[in-house]
Amino acid sequence: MTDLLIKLIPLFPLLAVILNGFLGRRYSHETAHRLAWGSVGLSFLCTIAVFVEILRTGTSHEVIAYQWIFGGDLTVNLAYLVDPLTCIMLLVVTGVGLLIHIYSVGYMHGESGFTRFFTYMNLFMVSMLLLVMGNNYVVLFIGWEGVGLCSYLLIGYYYDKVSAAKAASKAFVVNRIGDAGFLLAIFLIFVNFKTLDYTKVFAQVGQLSPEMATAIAFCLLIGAVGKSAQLPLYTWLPNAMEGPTPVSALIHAATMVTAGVYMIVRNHAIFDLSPTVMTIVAVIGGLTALFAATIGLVQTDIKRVLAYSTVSQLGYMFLGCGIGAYTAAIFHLMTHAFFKALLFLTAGSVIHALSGEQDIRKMGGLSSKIPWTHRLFLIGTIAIAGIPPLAGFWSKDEILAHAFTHHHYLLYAVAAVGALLTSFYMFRLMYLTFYGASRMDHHTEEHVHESPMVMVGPLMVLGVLSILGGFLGFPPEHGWLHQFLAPVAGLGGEHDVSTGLVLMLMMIATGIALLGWALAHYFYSVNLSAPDRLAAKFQAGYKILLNKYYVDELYDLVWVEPIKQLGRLLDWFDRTVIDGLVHSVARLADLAAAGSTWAEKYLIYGGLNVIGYGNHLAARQWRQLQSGMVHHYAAVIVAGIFLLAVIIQLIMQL
Amino acid sequence: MTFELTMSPSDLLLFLPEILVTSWLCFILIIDFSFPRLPNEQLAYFSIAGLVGTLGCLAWFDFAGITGALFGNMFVLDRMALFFKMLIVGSAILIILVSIDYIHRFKVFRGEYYFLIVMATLGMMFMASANDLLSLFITLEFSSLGFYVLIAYLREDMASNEAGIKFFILGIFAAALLAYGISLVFGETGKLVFSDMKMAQATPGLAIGFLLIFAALGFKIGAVPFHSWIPDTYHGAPTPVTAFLSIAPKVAALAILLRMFLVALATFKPIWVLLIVAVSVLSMTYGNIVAIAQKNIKRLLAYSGIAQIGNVLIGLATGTKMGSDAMLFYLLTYLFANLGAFAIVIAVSEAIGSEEIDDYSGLGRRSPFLAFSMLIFLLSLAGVPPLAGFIGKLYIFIAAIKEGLYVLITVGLINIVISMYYYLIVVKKMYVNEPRDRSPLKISGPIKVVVYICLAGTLAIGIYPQPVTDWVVSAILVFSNVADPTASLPIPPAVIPLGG
Amino acid sequence: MLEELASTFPILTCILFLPVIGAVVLWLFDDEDMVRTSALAIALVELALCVFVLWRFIPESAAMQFSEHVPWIPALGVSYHLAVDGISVLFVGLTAFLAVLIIIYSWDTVRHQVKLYMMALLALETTTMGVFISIDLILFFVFWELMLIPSYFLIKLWGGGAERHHAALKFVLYTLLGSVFMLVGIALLDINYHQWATLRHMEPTYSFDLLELLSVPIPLNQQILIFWLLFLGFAFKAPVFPFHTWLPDALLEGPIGMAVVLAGLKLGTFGFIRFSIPLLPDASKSQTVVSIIMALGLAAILYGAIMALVQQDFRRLLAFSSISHLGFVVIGLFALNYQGLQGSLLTMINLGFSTAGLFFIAGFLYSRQQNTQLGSFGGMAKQTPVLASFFLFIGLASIGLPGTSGFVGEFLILLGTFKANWLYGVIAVTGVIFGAAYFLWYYERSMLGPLGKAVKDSISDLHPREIFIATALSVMILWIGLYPAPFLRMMNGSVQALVDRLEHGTVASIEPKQPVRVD
Amino acid sequence: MIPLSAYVAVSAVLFITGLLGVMIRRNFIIVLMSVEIMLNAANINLIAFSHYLESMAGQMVALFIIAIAAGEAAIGLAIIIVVFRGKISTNVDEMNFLKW
Amino acid sequence: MVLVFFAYFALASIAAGVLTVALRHPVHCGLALLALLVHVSGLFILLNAEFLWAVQIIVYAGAILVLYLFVLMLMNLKTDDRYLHSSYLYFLVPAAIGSLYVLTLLLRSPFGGEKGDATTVAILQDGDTHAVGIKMFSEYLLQFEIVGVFLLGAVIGAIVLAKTPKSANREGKA
Repeated sequence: MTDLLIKLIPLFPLLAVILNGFLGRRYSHETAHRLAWGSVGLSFLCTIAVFVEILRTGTSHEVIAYQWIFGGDLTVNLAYLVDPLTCIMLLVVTGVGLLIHIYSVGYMHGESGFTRFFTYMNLFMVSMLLLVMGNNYVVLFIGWEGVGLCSYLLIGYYYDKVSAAKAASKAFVVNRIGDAGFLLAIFLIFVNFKTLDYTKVFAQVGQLSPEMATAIAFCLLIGAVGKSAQLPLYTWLPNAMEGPTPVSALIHAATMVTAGVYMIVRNHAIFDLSPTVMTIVAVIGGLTALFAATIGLVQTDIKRVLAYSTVSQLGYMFLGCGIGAYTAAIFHLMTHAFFKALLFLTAGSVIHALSGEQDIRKMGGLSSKIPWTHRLFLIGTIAIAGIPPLAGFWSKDEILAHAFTHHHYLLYAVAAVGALLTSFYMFRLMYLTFYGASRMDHHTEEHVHESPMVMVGPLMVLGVLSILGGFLGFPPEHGWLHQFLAPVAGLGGEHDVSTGLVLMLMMIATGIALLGWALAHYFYSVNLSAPDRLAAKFQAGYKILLNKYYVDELYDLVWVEPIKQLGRLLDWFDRTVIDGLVHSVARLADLAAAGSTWAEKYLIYGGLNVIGYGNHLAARQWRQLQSGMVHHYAAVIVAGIFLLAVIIQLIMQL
Repeated sequence: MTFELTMSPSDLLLFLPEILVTSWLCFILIIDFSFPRLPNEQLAYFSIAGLVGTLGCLAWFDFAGITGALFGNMFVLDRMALFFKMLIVGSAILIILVSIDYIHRFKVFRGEYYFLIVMATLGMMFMASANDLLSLFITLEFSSLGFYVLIAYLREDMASNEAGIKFFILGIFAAALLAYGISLVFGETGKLVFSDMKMAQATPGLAIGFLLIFAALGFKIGAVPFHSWIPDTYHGAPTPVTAFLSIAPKVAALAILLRMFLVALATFKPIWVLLIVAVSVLSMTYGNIVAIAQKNIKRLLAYSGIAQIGNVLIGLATGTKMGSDAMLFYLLTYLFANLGAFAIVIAVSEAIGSEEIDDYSGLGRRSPFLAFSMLIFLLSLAGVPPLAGFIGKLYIFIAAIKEGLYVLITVGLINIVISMYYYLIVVKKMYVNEPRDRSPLKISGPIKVVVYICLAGTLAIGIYPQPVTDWVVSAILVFSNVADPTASLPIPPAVIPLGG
Repeated sequence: MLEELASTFPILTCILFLPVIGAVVLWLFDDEDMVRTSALAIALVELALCVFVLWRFIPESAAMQFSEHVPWIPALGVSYHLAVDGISVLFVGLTAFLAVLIIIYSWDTVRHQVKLYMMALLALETTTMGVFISIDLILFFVFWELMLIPSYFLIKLWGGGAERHHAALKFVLYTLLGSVFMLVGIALLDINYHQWATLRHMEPTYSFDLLELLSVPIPLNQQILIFWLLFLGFAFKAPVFPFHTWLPDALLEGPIGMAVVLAGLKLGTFGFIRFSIPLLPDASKSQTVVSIIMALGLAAILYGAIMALVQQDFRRLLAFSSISHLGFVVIGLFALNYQGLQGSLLTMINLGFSTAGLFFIAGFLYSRQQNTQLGSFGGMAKQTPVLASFFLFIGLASIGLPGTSGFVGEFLILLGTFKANWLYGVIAVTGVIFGAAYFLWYYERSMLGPLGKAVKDSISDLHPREIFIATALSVMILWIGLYPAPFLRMMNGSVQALVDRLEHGTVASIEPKQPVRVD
Repeated sequence: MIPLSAYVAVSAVLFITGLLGVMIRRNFIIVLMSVEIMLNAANINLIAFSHYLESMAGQMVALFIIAIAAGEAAIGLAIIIVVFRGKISTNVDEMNFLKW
Repeated sequence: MVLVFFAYFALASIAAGVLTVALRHPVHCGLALLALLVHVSGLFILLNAEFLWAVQIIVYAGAILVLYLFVLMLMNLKTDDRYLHSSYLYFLVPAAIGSLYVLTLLLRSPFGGEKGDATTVAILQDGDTHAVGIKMFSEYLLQFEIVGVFLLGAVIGAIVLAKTPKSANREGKA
């Protein structure tokens, strides 16, 4: 029964794909989108059923669909493994996916490629499900590449926009770099274990030499970095925002980009064997978190801000993995899925409301015009900023705490700063978008309207999840989630930590978050009106306010400006150096290709054609022998005889 | 010194084919003189009838295994001789067939044309059985004599005259060389008959003598460096004569070469193998490469003929039975392909009066049949499977590899590629280029017959060569005794590198 | 009833000669539609026969099946020996399949001399079949050479390019150059057999029969000599990296149908796995040979990919990409382990669908824009969505996206190579990245973005016939990609036999029992 | 008694003389004559050998060579007349219409 | 005595040969050839082959040479100033070297073939002519016959080439 359900989970969306893909043109958009979200809903139900089953029995299921690739010592089945980890992922994917599908019905309304959009979305669901459900690396790889393909298709959804097309190709190619690493990892695993099934591999992971473990883990890491947009392969993600907003929400925030984290957690057994790689993971995570956050400070495109924040949040998850807090990583993955999806979708609704405007400098004061969107966005912001008791707080704090209690103080610091920046730029976004005076042009201003129910509905659900989702992991380190994931990810911190410390860390985290908010409030809400108020007030207390201004300027001088500078610098670095690198690689390819074209034309071609040319030449020369004069002929004969005579004499030594 | 000559009727039987042809020769002459108004077709068919009869007689001999030797082995009639005679007579028949329409170009003496053809045939038949130096000289000149006249037969055509005179000068020049060579060999051995010669060690006189003889025979088969008459003569001569020249004398001369090298010179194999290798390499390379630059189809075929002889000589260079089998087989395939090609050349020049390759443009449209047959023949010459030519080349190469003549093989194979190049040039003209006028060509009956015969031969041998291979294998049995080189002579060092 | 029919009926001979006989029959018709229809009918019957063979084929067995053996030239030991085993059986099906598609494609794209075209095409099919099912090396060589003639005419008479004469000549001469050396190699094999046979008083004393030759040990140095001779023949045909220059010309100048055959049917690499490796296992194993060929293969992968990156003409791009793919096949073959061989074999089949499919796409583009230059495309996805989607799908298959046929083969090859030598594996994997790059960039520039200037607004999307072709290919691609089991089962037995053969070498093969000659 | 080698020397010298004649003379008839010289050289050899080797074969060959020479002379001169009719010249090196 | 004769005949024939090749006027060459033939026949006498001597004088000097002279007269050729090829030096030099080479080779050669039955005694017993006759009609009968046909062919050929029949003229005019 359960096995059947498990088999059904990816089957429903596949069915939808086939129907919409081939017959989509035949029937109306309504039918198409009903099929689409209906199928996802069905697999969501199946997931629930399976989940309950697992909760009841606590056993993990392995289901073999059919034998896929085999021969010699290699056997790869198309098979599923459903254990707690998969369950969580399944719930996230199908759940959030369902909501986003429903949302899209409203958002994509009236688009020309409506059916195409849903076909791709369902195709994505299929691949993502394969990714999380596969019981061996090859199936994982199918999903891995499949989601890449779908992200390609969906980023390039507006394919007649050059930027979209380019972004799509870039995403796919950069992903491929990661995939190459992943492939190598798979090969290494096969060479070492003679199998590719998780269970068998992890069973005999013991006899792996540290070096080999490092190699495998490192190759896996390359794959993860590519997929999850970590340093240095994160460049594609911001560009990916060219796609429709629901796509950004589903693929580039909630599910696909977290595949790397899932993969690391799935293989933690291998990673645990290699401290080196663990450190690398942690460092990459930390740096990315900080790095992306700093960039986020200066972005003006609403979706790009969110994109960078996604990168930075993923950094947190990597950090979690790197320091061995796998549960925390998954926990954050889940909560992040909730609130980031919420943020993106609300942003989408904002854009929808402003009929396509994405620049926050042209927004402001929307809170009154689109209240629901505003509220939900606020929830999301608070959640991501890590203010208790919303979801983001618990997961992020757990990672931070884990870092601290396990004495990764430097990483802790980095993460903390990241957290501060996160809350700062999120609230900055909040203020610029919803509060203050409107900076819109009138035309758009008139058309501002709240989104339809079909969009707001899912947003509300997500809002609720963003608020309550955190309690799945409450109390920290010992929450329900930890118990549930224990068989897969192992319990994070075995050694007990004094409750006081935990509380203190929570305090700090909260403080950081609020500090960020305060700063944002100060710069983008209060200080705007300060000068003229000061001018109007009486001279008394002037100094203090002035001092206040000192502080202000001091802050400005000491913090904001440098950070802004740093942000710009990094932004520049991002745009110039890293893209530049990609470009220069392209240049190099051009050069090499040009070179080889030359070689093609002149060396190889000429070399092989020398026969032909040589013949023509020889033909033209040698035919002169046939002079047409008889006595020449006679001479030729005589000469020939002499020649042969000489030969013979040489042989016979006469 | 007393007179002893003992001949029984059974001995005379061995001469039956030659006697038939000789008598037919006289009949032709008599009829031609007595009925001047007789249309030459009938004379042609008359002479064909005689030759067919001869062919039948030869076939009967071969079937019944009637063989023997006369005049102290000066005249041998073994199965090899029979094979070669059949080749010669067969080609003569085909030639007369293709000539029937060509004849009208001769203003006078149309009857004598057939006479001369048949006479040359007779000479070459004797050549095929010649087993001594004297017969060699006489029959060689005998067979040339006919050609001296035939080549210059278009008396008003300067090209024909020039070809005739060139061939004549070089011919008698070669004859002189031959005579001198014979004299030297006779001086060294005191014998004329190949099988009687007992040569202990190689002396300069012997070497030079046989070298001169080889030169004369090489002249006949047109192997480099004795090839120089070939292109001009082929170009100038009446096309049927060219066709005849391109196959029959080569066959006859090769028969003598086989006897000379495998019987008389068996002991000196390591030396002459080297000689043949050199000549063969030269012929193949020169022929193929110069052929590329040709504009006239007859010259092209001339050069390709030189190259083909180079291939045949590979078989001789092996000096084994298998090599000889391969030679015979190859000659048969060459006969069909080459005569077929020439038949088409005649047909085309009858229709459009030109032999330039450019004028073959669009032949594929104007006469699909001719173009297709030409394609088949050229591909067979180039050795493309499954046509006869391929099997022939394969046979020869295997024989050569067995002897380890890798250098020769490599040259030969590269030459196959080169030859493909110029054969394809002709094919391109026929099928790709646009014809100047699209009017379809009309082909006369006899030529059609010849083309059909050659086509059938080329395809049949290619697809089912079994009977032919059996035939040649049995034909060469004479040499099974000398198949392996006698180890008496120490192999000189110069041979080893060539041996690969 | 069906049993003895299947056992006695000379079905391979029918498969072999049906097309050429059909070609002769076509000669009788004058009405062009009549010609087309009957050609299609012949091709379909042929396909049916092949499907029958595939159906009756016993999987998981190394036996030579449907064997037909009659002596042809006993004097030289040449015999008429046809058979299929796990290595060749799939190619038979593939050839018939592609032939049908080509004829359908040519239905209205070939306008002049339709009859000749169809005849040449059918003749080509026969010769190709012959190459795949001949067990006797001379027979194989015969068909190998015969292929040149129809190919020559197809390129020359129906090619689109201005340089087609040159291209055709180049193609023929290069292949010929290679194959003459191959002929020497074959003859050497025969001589070697002859010496062995005469020593043992075995009958026949000469033989070109693969199975006979397999029973004879060959000294290593001679094996290596023969190997290189054969290598030249196959490498020129395949074409392996430095010998490839005829390919872009032939594919660019020749007609699409020819291009499909040239790029879709990997005769050269088939030669390796059919003859070189089983006959000369020790040479194939020897260090120098392997490293040289591996180097060539890897060079081909990267070289082809980099070249493809900058091509402006789609057919040239395809030419180089197929050179790159051939690099994969070659390294897979000479990984000399199970996955490598299996993967290469499967990839050869896949390319028959994906690369050939892309050439059909090129044909569709050609029939719309009269060339395949990048300049004449751009943003066509708007005008021709169906074309664009098939283009994308087949293209992704050719760059080995999981779920398509390309992935299975490529994965196995890479895995095998990695097993053989991790360094080769790592280098080869980089080719995967390039593959994505060149295809997607070309796709982006030709299909996506705003509508190109050269693109007519009246440009039409695929019509049913073209859709049929594309769909048929896509179905096969998906089938192999998602459920390759039937195909793998067919080849497993023979591949296993090959691996054993490689392990033992010829020295162990003195005893009569052979892994490969189970029949 | 004259040594055999003396005859061989004489014949060789004559032979080479004839050879040169063939190669250097322009006049066609003289070329023919040179060939006759070569044949005579051969005859000297043959007869000398047949004398010293005490075998008639040599003489017979010489006899036949003379006969053949006669026949060929007839043909050759006939050809010359034909050509001479065509163009009033007997210079072989003016006949190179056919070449290459 | 014999030696003197031999020396004379040898030197004379060589000289005649050289003259034949070297003289300008074709008729002079013809006469030089005549001298050559006569002196060579002298050598034949010394080798007591008198039948061959007779044949040489009658057939060669009598028939063939007369034919040559006849043709020369027929065409009454002028002596042309360039009677040698422009490029004859290219032939002379290597030919001279080559000839020396051949000469040395030949003189080093033994020519010791095995003896036959025709000893000088046997021949002188009833004459060279008798011996030749016997051989001709016993051993060499076949060749004799062949040469017969050959001469027939020669006659026909000569006619075919040289004769100008009426028909040809008519067609030529028409």
